[in-house]
Amino acid sequence: MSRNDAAPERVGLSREEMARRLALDIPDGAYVNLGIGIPELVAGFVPADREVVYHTENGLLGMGPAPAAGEGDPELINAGKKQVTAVPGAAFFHHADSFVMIRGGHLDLSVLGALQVSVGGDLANWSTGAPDAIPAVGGAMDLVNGVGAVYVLTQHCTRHGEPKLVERCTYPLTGVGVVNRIYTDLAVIDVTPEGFQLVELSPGVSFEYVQERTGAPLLPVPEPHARESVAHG
Amino acid sequence: MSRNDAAPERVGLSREEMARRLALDIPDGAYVNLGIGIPELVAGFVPADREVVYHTENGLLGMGPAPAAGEGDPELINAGKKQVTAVPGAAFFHHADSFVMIRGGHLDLSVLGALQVSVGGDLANWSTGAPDAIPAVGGAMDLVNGVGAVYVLTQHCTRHGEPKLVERCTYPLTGVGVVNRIYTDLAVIDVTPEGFQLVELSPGVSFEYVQERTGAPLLPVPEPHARESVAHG
Amino acid sequence: MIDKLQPDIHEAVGNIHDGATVMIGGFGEAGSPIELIHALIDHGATGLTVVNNNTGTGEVGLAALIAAGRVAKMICSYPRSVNSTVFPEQYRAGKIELELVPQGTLAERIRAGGAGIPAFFTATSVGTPLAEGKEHRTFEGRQYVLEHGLTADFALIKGRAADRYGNVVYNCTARNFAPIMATAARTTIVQVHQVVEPGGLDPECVITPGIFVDRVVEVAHPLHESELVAAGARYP
Amino acid sequence: MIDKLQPDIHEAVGNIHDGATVMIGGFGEAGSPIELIHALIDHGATGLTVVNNNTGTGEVGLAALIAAGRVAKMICSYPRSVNSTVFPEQYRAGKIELELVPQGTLAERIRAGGAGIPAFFTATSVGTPLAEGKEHRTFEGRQYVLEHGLTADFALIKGRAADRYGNVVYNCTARNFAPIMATAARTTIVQVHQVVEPGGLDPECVITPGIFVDRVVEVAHPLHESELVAAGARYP
Repeated sequence: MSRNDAAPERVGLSREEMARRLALDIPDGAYVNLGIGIPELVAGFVPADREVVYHTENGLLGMGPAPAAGEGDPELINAGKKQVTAVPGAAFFHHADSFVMIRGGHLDLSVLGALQVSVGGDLANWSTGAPDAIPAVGGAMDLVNGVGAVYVLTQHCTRHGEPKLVERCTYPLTGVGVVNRIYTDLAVIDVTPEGFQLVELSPGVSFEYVQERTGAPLLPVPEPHARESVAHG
Repeated sequence: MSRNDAAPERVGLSREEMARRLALDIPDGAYVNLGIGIPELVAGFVPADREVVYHTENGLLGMGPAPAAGEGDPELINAGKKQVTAVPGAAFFHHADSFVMIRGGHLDLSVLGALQVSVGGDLANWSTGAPDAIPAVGGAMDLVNGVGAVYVLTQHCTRHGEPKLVERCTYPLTGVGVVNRIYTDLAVIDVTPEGFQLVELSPGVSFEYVQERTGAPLLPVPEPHARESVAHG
Repeated sequence: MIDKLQPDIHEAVGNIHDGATVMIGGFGEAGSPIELIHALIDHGATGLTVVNNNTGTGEVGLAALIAAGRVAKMICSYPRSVNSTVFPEQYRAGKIELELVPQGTLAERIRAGGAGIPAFFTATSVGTPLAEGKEHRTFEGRQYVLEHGLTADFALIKGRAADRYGNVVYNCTARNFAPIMATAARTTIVQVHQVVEPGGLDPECVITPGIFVDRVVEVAHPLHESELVAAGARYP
Repeated sequence: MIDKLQPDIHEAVGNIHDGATVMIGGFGEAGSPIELIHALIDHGATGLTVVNNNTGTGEVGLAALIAAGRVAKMICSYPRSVNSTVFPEQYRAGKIELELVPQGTLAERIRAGGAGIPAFFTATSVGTPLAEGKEHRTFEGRQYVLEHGLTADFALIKGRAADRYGNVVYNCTARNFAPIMATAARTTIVQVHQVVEPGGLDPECVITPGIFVDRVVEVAHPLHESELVAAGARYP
């Protein structure tokens, strides 16, 4: 997990390391929905002594990993439309029942990607608002309003180096005041009433480095450093 | 079915004959909910060449007759809390799904008892409004507002000889303008925009006899008598 | 590891607090979690608001809970039936409050509570005393009333079998309100005839997925309310 | 006798009229009733409003229906995905209308439509562009928007097995929208891998009771959309 000093162009965590870092904070027994993209990687890094139940909004609780080659069923897929498996103790259900779990507040944790997160916890992750874009929202608006805790897992900056953590989202919103915590390649940051609260810096990353790449003030980790492993919901 | 002249105190149909008369009007393939009381008898009289699917709101579609003695399951009951059976092709479901069938207009016919039916099709069948009565409504208000057609099956008059078919219900209502047809011991009567439309007199019963016992004007059967066997919904 | 099995039925209901709202499954005796109710009587919580379609029969199960003076309010659709005397007596004596709800509206309010839906419109009860004081609105020429979602602190329900995740299947018409109550309560406690290993329930046939269940108690040979009532039994 | 089996798939969709609203089951290819959709293309009905979570892939199934110019409007939550080019092209060219609905709201609107509920409140989409112009209301300090039930003239869905009553069971995540669409459509047409005798489906495990189904077509070996797309297939 330590930064590779021989490759100075890579500061902070890799995608896999980001997923691993977030996975450490998922408590035993949690019911979790993992979004498409980097969040999908998280399941592979949850410590083996914890049992976590994965929900996929297209109708499965107890989702397991991808099937062995040639053993998949095109009708057993996840929300990203990739083939998956069902663990012993799984259950299938229809879409309205699936969103009862989401909207009704029964899931503990939703992990999602982001285009932007505001200092107030607003999330924008479904549209850049570009006039020729095909708008597509999926279940993100339901997840952020229904699930106990919303963790964002994202690169700290866009490909063009612009901050994704901002004072105010400029892209169309997915939800207002819904994000609890942000895991990036550079840091772990809580959304608090006081603003972006730094929880932890990635190895080899300085406070100033992260602040420079963050579009709003970052509150330093209070001393003595009391890292919380928050289990919401 | 003919009136027994040796017993002049009995005018019109018996309870069983009333149920049999209504059963004749249930078309092949209908989905039917039978209320508690005389309506429960109807299933026994549907002609053998018709297949009717019975719904009971406590979670069974494809309800069959009472079990043989000693073969019942206290957890397989109808809405009247009597033991029943499930026919091949039956399905069990929970209460919210059961009332999706009712409220969503999926059932063809609801057969209910009545305290009063008004000329406008209002039904009162759950409370006399007596101050010491325990109010109990069950599923009647859902049935009358949701099911395709509502047939009332009732004695024409109360035990005290008062008409149950009235200008205006004086008891608390179950639903407004919901009754399509009324089957009594004396007659079959449609609720129409013009008022109570006589469809058929029971054998040996005269128009005047029924009119005297009806609290609103009765429109005579039009000539030539074109009896409809209405299948609503 | 996830293990919702609770060997001690008294511990299973041990944190039900005075004044709690408790949904209790069952339509008549079918699905009534009679052993859980008796454990709740032993536990002693009082001032309860109970949601059930009925009010119990004889002096066992729900009727015994009411007879013990533990229920301040009933929310139900049909509070009287054959062999039901406890509730009527307390109601006439002004000792218990009643919120009468049409059966389908009751079911839908519970489902809404579990689904995060605070309110919905239904045509049921329009024009009747049960719609009085409620917001009315016309959609496409038809009148509807606004009804609110119903949630609870606890649900006590009965299933046929469950696994340690809390997945539950039911028996015939004993299913009735249990699956929706499991979704609407903060803490759902289920008694089942049989506990099975994970994988012992077909995932295509699980009716209540484990996410809605908190505690599972095995009661291999539950009592039958109608038999107890016929025998004149009384709890405790 | 009740017999909803329809041996001819073209007759099964033969009364779908121009301008009809058609709900089509499936989440991606899982549960997509591809043979029914192809029969609908053959049938020729046009000006359709289609409700589906997505907009199809390649040029088979739903994408082929859109490519054939038969769809005037899509109601969906996620109209783009890998291998989805037909809808985006028509949308950018202004040839097809889009009503974008959050996935859970779409599911709940369909369920409400089938349940006789004209409208309900949900927190989903509050504060976003998708809530603009919608009625807002606060319940217990939280904001919600009013959403309306969704019904259809027809539903085309896919199951694993069915009997002549129209009872249906599904396969894994192919279940998705099918059970609720079956409730929300005036006429529901289901294709299944296998028709079984009455009693061949466990009544405890029937997912869609026959009351919601009008026609059953057996398609023993349905095509797989992803395989067709990989092979570059195009319908017709």
